Amino acid sequence: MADEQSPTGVDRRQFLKVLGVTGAGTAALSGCSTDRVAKLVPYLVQSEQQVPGVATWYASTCTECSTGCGLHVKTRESRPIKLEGNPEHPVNAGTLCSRGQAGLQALYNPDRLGAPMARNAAGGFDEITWDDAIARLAAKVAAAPGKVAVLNGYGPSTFTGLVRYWVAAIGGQVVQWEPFAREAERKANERSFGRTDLPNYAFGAANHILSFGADFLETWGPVVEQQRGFAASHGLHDGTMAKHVFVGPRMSLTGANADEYVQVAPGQETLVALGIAHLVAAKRGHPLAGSLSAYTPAMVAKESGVAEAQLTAIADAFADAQPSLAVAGGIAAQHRGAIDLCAAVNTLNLVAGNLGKTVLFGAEPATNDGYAGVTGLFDAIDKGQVGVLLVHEANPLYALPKSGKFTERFAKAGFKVSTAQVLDETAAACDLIIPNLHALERWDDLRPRAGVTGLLQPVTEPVFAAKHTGDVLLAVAKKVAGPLASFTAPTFEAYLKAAWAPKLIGDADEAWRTALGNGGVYAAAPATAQPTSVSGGAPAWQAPAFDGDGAYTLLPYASSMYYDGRGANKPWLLENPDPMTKITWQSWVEVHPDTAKVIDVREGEFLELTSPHGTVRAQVYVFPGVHPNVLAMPLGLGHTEYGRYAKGRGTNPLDLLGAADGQGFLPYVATKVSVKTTGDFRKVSKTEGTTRQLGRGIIEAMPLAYAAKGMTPKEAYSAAGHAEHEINTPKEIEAIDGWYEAQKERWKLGNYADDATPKWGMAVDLSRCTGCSACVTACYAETNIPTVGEEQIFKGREMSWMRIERYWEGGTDGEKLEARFAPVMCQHCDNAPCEPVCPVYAAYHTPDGLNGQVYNRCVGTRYCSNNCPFKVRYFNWSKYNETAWPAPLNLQLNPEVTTRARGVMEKCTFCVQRIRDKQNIAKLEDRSVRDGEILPACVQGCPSGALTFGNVKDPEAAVVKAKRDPRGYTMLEETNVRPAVTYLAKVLHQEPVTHAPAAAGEGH
Amino acid sequence: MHKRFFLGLVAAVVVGGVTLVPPVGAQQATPPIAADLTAADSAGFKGPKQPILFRHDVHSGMLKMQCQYCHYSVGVSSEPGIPSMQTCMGCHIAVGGKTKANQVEIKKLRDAWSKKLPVEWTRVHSLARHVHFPHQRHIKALGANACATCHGNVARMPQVYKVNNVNNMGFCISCHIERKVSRDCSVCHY
Amino acid sequence: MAVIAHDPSRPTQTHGEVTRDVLATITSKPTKGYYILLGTMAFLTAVLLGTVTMLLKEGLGLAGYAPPIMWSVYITTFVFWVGIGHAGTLISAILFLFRSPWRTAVYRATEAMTVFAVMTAALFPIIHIGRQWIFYWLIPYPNARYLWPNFKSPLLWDVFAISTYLTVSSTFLMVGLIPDIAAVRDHVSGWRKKLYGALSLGWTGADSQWRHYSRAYLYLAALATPLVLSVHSVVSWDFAVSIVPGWHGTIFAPYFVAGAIYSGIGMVLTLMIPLRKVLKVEHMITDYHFDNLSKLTLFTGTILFYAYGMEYFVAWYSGSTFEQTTFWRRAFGPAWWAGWAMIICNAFVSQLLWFKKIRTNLTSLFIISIFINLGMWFERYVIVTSSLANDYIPYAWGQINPTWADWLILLGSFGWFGLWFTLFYKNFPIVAIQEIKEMIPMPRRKVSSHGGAH
Amino acid sequence: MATSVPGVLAHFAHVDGAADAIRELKATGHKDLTVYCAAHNHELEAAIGDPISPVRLWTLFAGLTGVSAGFSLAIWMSSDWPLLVGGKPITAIPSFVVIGFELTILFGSLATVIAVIVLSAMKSLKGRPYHPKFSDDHIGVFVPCRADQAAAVEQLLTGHGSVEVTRDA
Repeated sequence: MADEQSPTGVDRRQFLKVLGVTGAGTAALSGCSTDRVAKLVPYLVQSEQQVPGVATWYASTCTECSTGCGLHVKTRESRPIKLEGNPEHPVNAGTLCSRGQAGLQALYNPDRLGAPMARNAAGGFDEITWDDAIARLAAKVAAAPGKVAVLNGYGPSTFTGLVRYWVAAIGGQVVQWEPFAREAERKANERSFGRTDLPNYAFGAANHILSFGADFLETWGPVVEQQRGFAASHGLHDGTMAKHVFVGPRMSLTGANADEYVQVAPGQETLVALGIAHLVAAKRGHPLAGSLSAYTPAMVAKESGVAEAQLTAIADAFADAQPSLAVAGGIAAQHRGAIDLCAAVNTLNLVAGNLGKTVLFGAEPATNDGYAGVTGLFDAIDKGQVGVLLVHEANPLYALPKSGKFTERFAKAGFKVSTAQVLDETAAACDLIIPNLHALERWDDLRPRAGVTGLLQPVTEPVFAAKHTGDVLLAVAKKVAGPLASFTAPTFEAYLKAAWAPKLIGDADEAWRTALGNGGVYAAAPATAQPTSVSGGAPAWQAPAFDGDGAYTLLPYASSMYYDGRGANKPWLLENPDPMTKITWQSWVEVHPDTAKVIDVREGEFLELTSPHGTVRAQVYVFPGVHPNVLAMPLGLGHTEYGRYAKGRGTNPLDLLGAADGQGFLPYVATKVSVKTTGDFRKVSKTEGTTRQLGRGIIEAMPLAYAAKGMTPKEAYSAAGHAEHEINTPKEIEAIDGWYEAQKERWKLGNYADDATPKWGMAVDLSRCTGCSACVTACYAETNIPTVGEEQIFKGREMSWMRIERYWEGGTDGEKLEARFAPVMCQHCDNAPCEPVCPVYAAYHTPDGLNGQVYNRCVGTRYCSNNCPFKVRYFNWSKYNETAWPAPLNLQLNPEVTTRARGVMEKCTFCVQRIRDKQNIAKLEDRSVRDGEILPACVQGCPSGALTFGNVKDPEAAVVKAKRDPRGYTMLEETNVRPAVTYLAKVLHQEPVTHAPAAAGEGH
Repeated sequence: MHKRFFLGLVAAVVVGGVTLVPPVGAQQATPPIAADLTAADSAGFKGPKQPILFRHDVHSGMLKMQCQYCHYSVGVSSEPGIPSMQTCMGCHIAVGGKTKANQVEIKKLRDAWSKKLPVEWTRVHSLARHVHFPHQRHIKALGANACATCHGNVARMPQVYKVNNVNNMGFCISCHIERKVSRDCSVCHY
Repeated sequence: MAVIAHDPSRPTQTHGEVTRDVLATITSKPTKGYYILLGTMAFLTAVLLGTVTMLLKEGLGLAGYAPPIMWSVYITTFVFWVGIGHAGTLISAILFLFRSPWRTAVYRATEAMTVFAVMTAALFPIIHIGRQWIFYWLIPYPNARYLWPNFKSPLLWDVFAISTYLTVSSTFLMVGLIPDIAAVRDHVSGWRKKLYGALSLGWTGADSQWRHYSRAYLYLAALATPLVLSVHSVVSWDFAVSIVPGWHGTIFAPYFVAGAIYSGIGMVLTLMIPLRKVLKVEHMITDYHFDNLSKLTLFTGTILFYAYGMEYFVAWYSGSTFEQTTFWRRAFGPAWWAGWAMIICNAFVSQLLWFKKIRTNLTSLFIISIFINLGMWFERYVIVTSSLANDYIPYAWGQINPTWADWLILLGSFGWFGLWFTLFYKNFPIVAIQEIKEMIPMPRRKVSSHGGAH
Repeated sequence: MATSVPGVLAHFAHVDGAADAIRELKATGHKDLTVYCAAHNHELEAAIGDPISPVRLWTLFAGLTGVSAGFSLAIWMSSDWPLLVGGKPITAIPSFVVIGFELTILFGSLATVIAVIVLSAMKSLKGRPYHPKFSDDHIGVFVPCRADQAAAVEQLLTGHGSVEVTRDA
């Protein structure tokens, strides 16, 4: 085979040898082709955990960010093929975000390093043996007592403990650091409550949520947990729902999910927070009211431009809703006034009486040294105090702004070692790279919060010949001896188990196995005293300072896919469109439509942004949700290293930022930029055609008042003073129904005769869906959807079976801007228009109500797609199945799902493979499938539980209950295709407004 | 016989047709290196030569071993499973074979085991990738001794050979029609 | 036959001259120009085959397809060529039944055009599908899967319609050729005599042969007439039975048939105007014929004019926002130029033919015919792509830019068509000898006696 | 050329002459004439006066076979492996009309062509003289007759203006 040796030099022969995959296992890899597997290779010794053809699940912990969600790892023939949330785990309770699920593509990333690498004279790298690597490191460490530094990005854990003791023994410093460390909040908490840890926010309990730039649905804090909470309180439940107000300069995904989006210039959030705090305090007669009296609505309105009335209304609602919750922070709010902002919000929570109710301290062990820590380390390097620097799970040379000259300063460290799994910017600047094992290959644990300790266990043999950094440290300790002599554990596994022994109650082995099974030990956070007052009185507000005198404020924000940059090498995250802009594989600069007119640029043109600290070129995306005086750019791309997918892709807004600090955090929103048009144009690689619904009622929404009354969308529509829907008047529907029943009678033939067959259906609650796109990633992972890359996206050839459609409402002539989200997958219509047009029955209706697609029968006429009103069919234009998964990425493929060859149509199957699997199991157990037993990947993966799936013929099924909801409607009802997917209209927290009957903007 | 001809012809065409579908060679993972065994002299028995002349007729026929003893997962999984080297050695650690010929073959096994190398058996039956055949369902429906339905009477085969073209859809369908079970495409194709 | 006596089309010739002149087109030595033409066509055919090979190797990704636009240039060109075919059958069959004498001189050429056009069209559905190598799965044949094709699919109707059309029209052509081939046989020698002898199926023009032949020809015409009307109706249903706004129209069948004949006659003009010069048969194919062809063009063109108007009207009158949006964007959307190209080239240019001056001026007629070909290709392109580009779900809207793979195959198809046509007109009577003769009264002894013996 | 059928072959340049000759020959009891002409000519046809060709029956029956074949094919194949598409009935007659129609045309026209070949072949022209001029501008009339009748026939033919008479005996 051509690529016997994959580019990074891993020899898959070797790999699979250790893996001991059976013929069947390998057979399953290559999907829709009939090339025979010539050989059957038995296991030497049959693992009792693995039955060929049957998935084995292991519990583990996600390390893609510091949240530490619990994992259930699905493995087939010892290969992890999907990551799902661990239902036992208190943080994520069974679901995962896109970034977590994409962890698999870190495990199988083709650019992973397969051996230690040492810098050679030429400045390049040579592969060396592990013994050599350890020897070299030991020598350097022994030579630099007291001058050993470790920059550690891995969270509180036994490993981190080991690092601390190890460094303590040899002498030196350990710096805990990750880019998005929320330092401003810690500082604010220190100021307000005298503690630097972060509280846990009970979104589920809050009746009114007020967010000041905190993107709690995407990138700020434990997003999965917060989404679950948000859905619980903000989703419509027994006639009511929490209200969510978002204050900030850019409508992020969180902002788009707000019932009220208050747009203010960067820095003004503080003012609004104080203004509201003042009103709330006054209303609730809180003593602090006095000290806040300066911030009268009038004053705030004058300064921030937020109307007094609006301010008062929000404040009233906030004060009345008990308990409520105000949150602040996030990258997009990290301006120089960020500490004031967070302090102000602390005050607000205090006066609103939320402390201890929705703001719960004592959850998180404060262990992060933050930006101050890392800059301190670099100062130490400058002072020549660092002889050996070990960078673990961190990439400072990417995540720190260039203007800080960090690369140059880094070079001054004596001996630089990186444990990066992929050659990233920092590793490239090191003298020695000792690639760490991936989280799914190693023994480890992680303590994301007090009481919760997640375990990591190797669920597969190492895919690449990397080595656990813990083992390396211990090995080095043995070589160095002397001060490190006390580290006697033979392996890190042994060290870990030893560390755990005291924790295990009762029979140690038993307890250990249980812990492994549960993925860790979970206890409620120990009750700690909750603060009841803020020190330092009311914070004073002054407008934050900005570097430079450009016309526009630069607003870099954390991308929900690329995050702090570690997502940039994972095709799933690159191809899964950004929830707000729907752009893939790229970074961009968001320009407000009015501003675009002023600058005279259109979408796709390149702008040159210049700040006092640098200049970048970025592609324009005209975005109505951004403040007119602000240019917003996502972080995470613009890598100069980090593998084939990331290297040289997009631009990095950090190049425009100053490193100047003094406050203990990196002020992301602190530069003014001037813009220059370049005239260069390139198509924007977005998956979206048009941003408006054109009054087609694709995503219906209704005011809470009507929803509470139990109105249907149509009733709400009429109640709002619109003329009756012209299509499908009751008469028509009656006629159609009669016809439909008549048709049904004439199906009953062959497999269709049996009425007992189930009929699968789905319900989507749009009042819960936040548009986070986790379902999309789940779909990619489960059903072997190829990622096609930017060039194909330009032609609109993305293959994603499921897409989140985002439509804009209002935003023009004074109307308030709103976003609507809906997941759209194959609707499995009863009267599917795609079926009758297929000349070869490749598209047909299964007896259990699925809209079947038989890949191997498909000849590729593509008529089905033309005739699909939802456009949810995807065609293999080229040999995607040969290009999408460079080895070893292909090892992730799900053997249960045929990979589709060039020239065939594919689409959502409601995860028929999962349906058949459960049916097989049920059959063996002589029972029928239980409701809720079958979970399609998207349903399983939805953090806000917006999706329900089941047998619509079973009156007791959850899906049937959901479908009965009066808010239920089917998309494009007028086409009479009778989808099996019911959408429950989104509920708006707004007063019902009565329009004069007017046609929605049609036809242009 | 007319029909036979047709089926034959069409089957040929189909194979011709589908082999044109690009094999997913790029991601076809290579099976591990097998013990470097010389193909056994299969004494002119029918069927593909195997690295070790494993006598199904002896094990399954004379010794009356249950198929499930070696093909352990056939009742619970879509994959029937093939015996691990350990399973073979379970007996052959003791059983060395009576005749010279047998000893030669068993020695191959023992050598491979001592070298910790798996034996690369030549595949006799294999389904196209786009077909999902749940063995367990068929065992459940037809009983533990149903193997012969598709694989022929292996207990009489010195060396296993293909009795039915299991990769020919007609073979599956005719049986499904006969037994009045579902012919729905999505039962096997997804 | 009195009719013929007053027939302005009657060429002042004798049977002998007809035989001589027509055979001259075959027996005369091919000119250098002919070989150049032949070479060009062969080259373009090679281009076609080359591009198709690339598609087979790399997949349809090479073409400009941009979902949701899943059909584009190939289907457009398919409909285009099928349409071309229709003029031929119309002239040879329908006008035969209508006993319109002016068809005689041109029908052989147009019928040949029909066959080759359909042969060209038939390539495209195969080129267009994703897995070309299993196109035969659309044909109902007993197979190991016990599976049959789906007779509810309009695409299957197409398979039947096109294959029937190809069979019948080529049969029709060959039957008409038999007596002429016999004539050729009698006037050539050597291997050619053998060849044409075999092809003539022992035709001697004996009364026993004419007796059945003349009848059969009538029935063939009678069968071909509904067929030609049905074929493009079926093709139109490929679109009309869908639910795509802009396709889902009851007007489609007549609209497409009219368009087909319109485009076909456009192609006839493009071919015949130069051909009659090259073959020196101006005295047989005269202004009179072109005048009649132009009138037919004008008629069908006017029907198209109406159909276009009606499409837009219905879209507005339906009150369906989907239809309205589609047609709004067809005229003012990103692909407005194609939309207007179609309307101007077809609806408006055809109206010029009201003027006799233009009708009878071959130069202007030739230019117009080029416009017609262009316009009709664009009509299909617009109908196919612009309707798909923006249907129900705005989020999924798209735009398309055809690539070299699209254009080369379109170009190549002309080569493939041209190759066959060029070979044909040099080796077979391009003017129907026996039918012309049928129209020329034979010399009589008793001039007084009225012609005809009925 | 040696021919087995004895008789007289006459060339005519004038259609009325030929027609008259044919009528008179028939009147004088000459059967089984063969009349060659380069084009279908009603005047001659009338003179010969054969009944209308039975080709139409072939066309009719083939057409009927076609329509029934079309429908039965579609109906049987749809129900042989019933697959539900778009909520339509398994046997949806309206959509099978096209198939029925196309097969009608196909069978009909093929049968017609076959009919011409078969029917023409039924009357053997073996051994009857032919001349290339007949596919050009001459009408040929061949009268099978015994040697003793030949003279009379020749005279009759020349009487009607035959430009050339040859006797084959």
